[in-house]
Amino acid sequence: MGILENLYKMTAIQDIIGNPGYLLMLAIGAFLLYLGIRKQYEPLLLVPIAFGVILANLPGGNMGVVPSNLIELGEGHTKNLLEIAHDHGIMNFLYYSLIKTGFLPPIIFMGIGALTDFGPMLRNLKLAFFGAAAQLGIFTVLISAILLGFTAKEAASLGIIGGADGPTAIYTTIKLAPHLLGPIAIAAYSYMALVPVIIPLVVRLTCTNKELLINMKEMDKKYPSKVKIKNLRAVKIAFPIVLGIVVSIFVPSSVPLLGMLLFGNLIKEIGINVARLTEAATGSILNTATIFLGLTVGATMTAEVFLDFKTIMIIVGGFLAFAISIFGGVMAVKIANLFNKKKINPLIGATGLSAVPMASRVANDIALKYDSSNHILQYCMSSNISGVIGSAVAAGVLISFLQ
Amino acid sequence: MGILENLYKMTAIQDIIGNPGYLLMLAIGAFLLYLGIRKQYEPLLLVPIAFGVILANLPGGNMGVVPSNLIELGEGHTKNLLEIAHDHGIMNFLYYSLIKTGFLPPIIFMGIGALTDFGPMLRNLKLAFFGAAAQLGIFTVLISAILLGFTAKEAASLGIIGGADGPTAIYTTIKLAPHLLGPIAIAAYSYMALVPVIIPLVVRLTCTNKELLINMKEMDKKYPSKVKIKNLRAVKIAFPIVLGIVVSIFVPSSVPLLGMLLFGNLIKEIGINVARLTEAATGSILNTATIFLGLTVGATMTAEVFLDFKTIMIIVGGFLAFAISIFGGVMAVKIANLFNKKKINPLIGATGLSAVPMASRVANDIALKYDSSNHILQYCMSSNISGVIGSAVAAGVLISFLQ
Amino acid sequence: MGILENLYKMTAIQDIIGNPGYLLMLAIGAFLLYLGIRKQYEPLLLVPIAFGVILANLPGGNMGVVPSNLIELGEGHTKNLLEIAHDHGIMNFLYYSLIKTGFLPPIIFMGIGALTDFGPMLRNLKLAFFGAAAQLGIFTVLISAILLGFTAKEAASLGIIGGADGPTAIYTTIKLAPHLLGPIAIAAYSYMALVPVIIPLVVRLTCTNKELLINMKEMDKKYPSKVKIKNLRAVKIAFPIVLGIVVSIFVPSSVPLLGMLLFGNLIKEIGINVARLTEAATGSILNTATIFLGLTVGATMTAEVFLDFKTIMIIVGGFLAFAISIFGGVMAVKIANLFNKKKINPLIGATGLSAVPMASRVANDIALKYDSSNHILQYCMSSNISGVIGSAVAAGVLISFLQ
Amino acid sequence: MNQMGIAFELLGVGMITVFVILALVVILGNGIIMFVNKFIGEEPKVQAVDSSSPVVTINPQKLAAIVSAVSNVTKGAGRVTNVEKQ
Amino acid sequence: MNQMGIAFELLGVGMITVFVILALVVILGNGIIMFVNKFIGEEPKVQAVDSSSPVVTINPQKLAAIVSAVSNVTKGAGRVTNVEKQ
Amino acid sequence: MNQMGIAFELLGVGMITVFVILALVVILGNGIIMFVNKFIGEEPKVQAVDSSSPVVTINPQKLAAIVSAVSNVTKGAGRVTNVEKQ
Ligand code: NA
Ligand code: NA
Ligand code: NA
Repeated sequence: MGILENLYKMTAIQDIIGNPGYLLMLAIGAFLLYLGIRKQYEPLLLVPIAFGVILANLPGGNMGVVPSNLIELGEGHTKNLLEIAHDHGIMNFLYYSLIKTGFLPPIIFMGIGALTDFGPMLRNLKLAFFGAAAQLGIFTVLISAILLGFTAKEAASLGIIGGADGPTAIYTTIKLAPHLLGPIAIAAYSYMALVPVIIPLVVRLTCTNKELLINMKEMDKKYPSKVKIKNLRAVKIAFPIVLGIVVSIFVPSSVPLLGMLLFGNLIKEIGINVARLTEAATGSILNTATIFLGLTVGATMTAEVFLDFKTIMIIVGGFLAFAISIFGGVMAVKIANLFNKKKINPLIGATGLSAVPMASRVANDIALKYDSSNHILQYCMSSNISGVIGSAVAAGVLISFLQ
Repeated sequence: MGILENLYKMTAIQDIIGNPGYLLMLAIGAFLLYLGIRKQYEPLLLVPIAFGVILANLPGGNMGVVPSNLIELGEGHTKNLLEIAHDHGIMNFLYYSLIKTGFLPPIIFMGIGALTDFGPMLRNLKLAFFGAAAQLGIFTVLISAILLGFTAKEAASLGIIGGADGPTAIYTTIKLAPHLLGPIAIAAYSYMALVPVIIPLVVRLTCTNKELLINMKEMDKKYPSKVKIKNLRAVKIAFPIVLGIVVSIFVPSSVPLLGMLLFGNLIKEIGINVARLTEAATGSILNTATIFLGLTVGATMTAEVFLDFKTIMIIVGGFLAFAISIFGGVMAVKIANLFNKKKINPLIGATGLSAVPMASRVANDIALKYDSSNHILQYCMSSNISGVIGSAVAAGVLISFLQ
Repeated sequence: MGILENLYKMTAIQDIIGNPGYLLMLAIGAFLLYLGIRKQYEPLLLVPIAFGVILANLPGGNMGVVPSNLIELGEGHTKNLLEIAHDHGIMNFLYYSLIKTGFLPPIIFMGIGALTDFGPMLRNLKLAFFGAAAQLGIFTVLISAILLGFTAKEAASLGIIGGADGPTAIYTTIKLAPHLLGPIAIAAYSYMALVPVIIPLVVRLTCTNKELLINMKEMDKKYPSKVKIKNLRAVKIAFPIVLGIVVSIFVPSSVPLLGMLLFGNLIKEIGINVARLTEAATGSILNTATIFLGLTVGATMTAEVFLDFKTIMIIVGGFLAFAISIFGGVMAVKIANLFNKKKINPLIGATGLSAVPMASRVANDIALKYDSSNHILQYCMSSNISGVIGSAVAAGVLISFLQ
Repeated sequence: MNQMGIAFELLGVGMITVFVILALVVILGNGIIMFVNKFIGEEPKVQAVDSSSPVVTINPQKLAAIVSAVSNVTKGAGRVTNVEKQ
Repeated sequence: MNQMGIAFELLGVGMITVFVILALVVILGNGIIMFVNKFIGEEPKVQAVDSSSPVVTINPQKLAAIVSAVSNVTKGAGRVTNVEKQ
Repeated sequence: MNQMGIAFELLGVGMITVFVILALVVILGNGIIMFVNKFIGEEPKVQAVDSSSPVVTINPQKLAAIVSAVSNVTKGAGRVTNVEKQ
């Protein structure tokens, strides 16, 4: 009968039978939801990403992000947003206006900046240096990935997972290899959620008990630092301004990320006079950006794009990038300890990774397990926060050289 | 004198004299404001819509939505948003970016989902079935409208008013007959506000006293249901995920609406871990979307478009669609009662209409008038909420067959 | 060595050496930050503007707004937003979508309307008339600017600074002379912050002690007004509706600004039934708009555009426009006092400038210095608020005649 | 097909689909309940902080007092905005 | 017309318009007040909850106490953000 | 240059840049601290209202009471939403 036939045609049953990849993707979406909801792995991002995966893989729903060659018209021209919405639906409208333009990651950085307190870093400034060594995973995995057949741009996007910073990874990938956005974002946020597993693993393989017992507060008493901060508020206001200008002169392509991070931080530190702005940056703007970032990044993972050998390589490579970055931070501390009397606990190198503030909490827990009086959280936060700056700078270098 | 002449030319007095339709539209806008402010008919939507009507009909104000043929450039191309803003002002910029793209209704559905509690439905699942029968008005009015000379797309947009769901009606009309958006949105929201009048009217014409006295709690005691929910939270989290996937396979074109509704509901049920997202979805996003939806929908009602015979037909047809939907729900209960010992109060069919939660409150009041111990609110909420799903599915069918 | 050479090329050091204007602009940005943070000059706007200046002048950061001829493609066509984001970065994406379209100023006016209480004006309606005379600076500075070689459009944008209303100045400049947006916005907000200096200055030069001692409350007792407001709420709801319609008929081009101002005010006055909308208009929407308005307006001030003789003329002309507007208001009161027995304190003319509510506070302080019992705040608020309407109307006239 | 044909087909397809979907809602809902009952079981009693179900009751006047306190402290410039309708 | 002509015409048109509009503000305002006085009358005394005009006054320290309580309960992760400037 | 050449150059340029920048962070940070210590000096003791550091402590149950009061007054339609995570 005609009606039933038309009814059947309306459904997506035929599509799913024709491409069981859809079912696999739905299962992956459900698994990511499980990780986000039950395991509480970075739920703020993983839940929207997972739901985006599901929406994108409901055939006929018109909610999957289409490859950018369907948007390009040649000669540098593209469809406009009305045409994208009309031809490809609202998810592509959102993706191409908010993500492909590179808009949301700097906006999220503004919110993160307005939630970040540079105080712990300013009180232990020297430790900030270890945020540099913990970018090692980015560049070593980049080299490995090229060896394995990735293009330089793809390899850089894979490597940046080792920066352990979601928006930075997403921004870099948008600029260099947008077709890999889904798996790279998933890997970045998943491994950030797995920091309580990865840091202890690497630390156990690289550090001796004696090193892990180094007590930072005792070291501070023995070798007190000379600088006292008399006016923390003034320092905190001046710091993002000066840092922003100087860093930007050295790595101009990091301005969209670092500039917005420091702007967010500045309005936070100014305080009550611009509290309305800080409230918006950390509230409605950040939350709205998170929803749409998650859904659209998830929606890039259509069966056609995700079920690829590169996805597996990204998952493996992302893990290595994390591990090598932690290793780099630990080694830098060990080298510093060779030359200084004032010893540093290598856990403070491990937190140079970033993944603020979870890495610091994990490191603190390890330290307390070895010596229940060795509270190192405040020290860890210094390299931890500087690790955010470090990976944004690394991203700037990659974009500047490869774009 | 030259100055006074130029001054007169600057005013809109000449335009208003030339087309008194403007004054009529301003009066209609004022009347809608009266309904929204004084009569408190769905003020959250009617006030912005009414103000949009006024703004659009101030000649020279450049705030009326222009027909889409002024936006189209041929060959599937349209003006871009900068060109629209430049040529037609900010209201068209908003309308074409937020409404014509189909963006806002799913966003509002996300907020509604995050405000909806599926609990009452899950506790009385069987009653959810009556949300299906109460879509009857949609399809019968569609047929009548075609008989009266509407095109199929226009008739479907008219019929969907009988789904008693504002965003669904707007979404369907955007997709099928955007030139009728204004009157259809007004009719949908006005009749939703008139539910306390329409439901008693239809119920009085179709139900006997004996039926209205059916006491649901006593029935539950006599014929207890076997299923107990041991872990409501887990059920509430699984429900939107499973439902979303299964419904989407059957009616893919309902994904933008239902998918976002269920995403909103999911983040609500996950709770504290993603509370930031829920807060944004139900707060700043929903409120902002409501303001711009209202203003732009109102601004589609320029004198040229609104003062048309079709507007009157939409007002009449919309009422019929509502009434027939309620009738359908009531009849479905009556039929079910023929075959079951466990009788159901027909008011629970009437609330299948949707218009959550007002329909349930109205039905509960009627029941209490007949028997002051017959609290049926929780039962009504089941069919009431399922009526939202029902009309979104009906919209999906219409869009899928007619677009 | 190749690496170091490439490293150097990546930095912006060469650019800064090549064009020391960048350093000057960074210093100007830092100075504006100093004004906003330390001097607390309109920090909500000046801090984002200042940061925008800094971001725009970090060479290679790609955060400066480019001239619109880089966006135009000829024949009324422009690049679309994706192309703008791709070619010129996110700051241009924001500027061209939010500012060049004329979108944000009306949105900010909606928020201001929802924060404005017309009550004081309604209680002293006659004083509202003095908001007209205080627009004198707009048109006199316009004439002077043309004499000094500005085009009519540029001169109008310069003159509108004398309206002492940030969003109005920005909206007018967007429509008439967008290349001057940066300095005009800076001048408007800076002089608004300097109202505590400018008003006393002009008042001292134009008013006698006897005039400043006129006691408004005693005058009210001597010559009581006849009208009593029985139902303030109803009046406050009707006022924005009626005013909006009537003003729009006379000055249609003021609709985007005044219409949104009055819509915001209407939802505020309706109260609890639409509180969600008011909350959005005064909260997330207004705050978000302020951040992006500030950053993008700041980002228009690239070294190439800002370091121009016109900038100095704008700074001088803006001051004159403020001073002449205050003078106009004062003179209007003096003239009115010639013909009426009920004398008016000329400070109430001075506040016709607008710059709500700071102008009123300053005027009240001056009055109290002369007579510590002469509280005139409520009276000042009447002309102060009407000054907002006055400058929006003046902007409408300018746009209507010159665009 | 002519317009009326489409209209009647839509009546058929539409109502069938809606009935099928809402039947699925009932079936899936029951399925989920039974699955959860069997494999996940009872909700743990001690829950995370649930701000939507406070346990202590208090004199409503205290709320007015709070609002008032906010107003006093901020000299009229602040107000409690977020007792929002849900 | 030359630029100066436009400028002087704008001075005339602009100031006339502004004066006319603000005269209309006065006239319409008075008209609305009189219309409301005559046809709508007194505002009902018992109003809906008006959160912007609290009646009870309280020691401002209580606000600090509330903020503190929030801070305690949420272990430093929460804070009262919405005592916002209006 | 071939891909591997680029890769190794990026390793060099990237790590050098990151080290240089974080060295600058340390240097600039110390510079700012010293500048502020010398030219701006101590923070004034009596500060503007700082809502993030309340001084009075209170029984956490009072918070529940407040939430409850809000709930009571608004008959379930309102809730305290803004004890937000930071
Ligand atoms: Na990092
Ligand atoms: Na319905
Ligand atoms: Na003014």
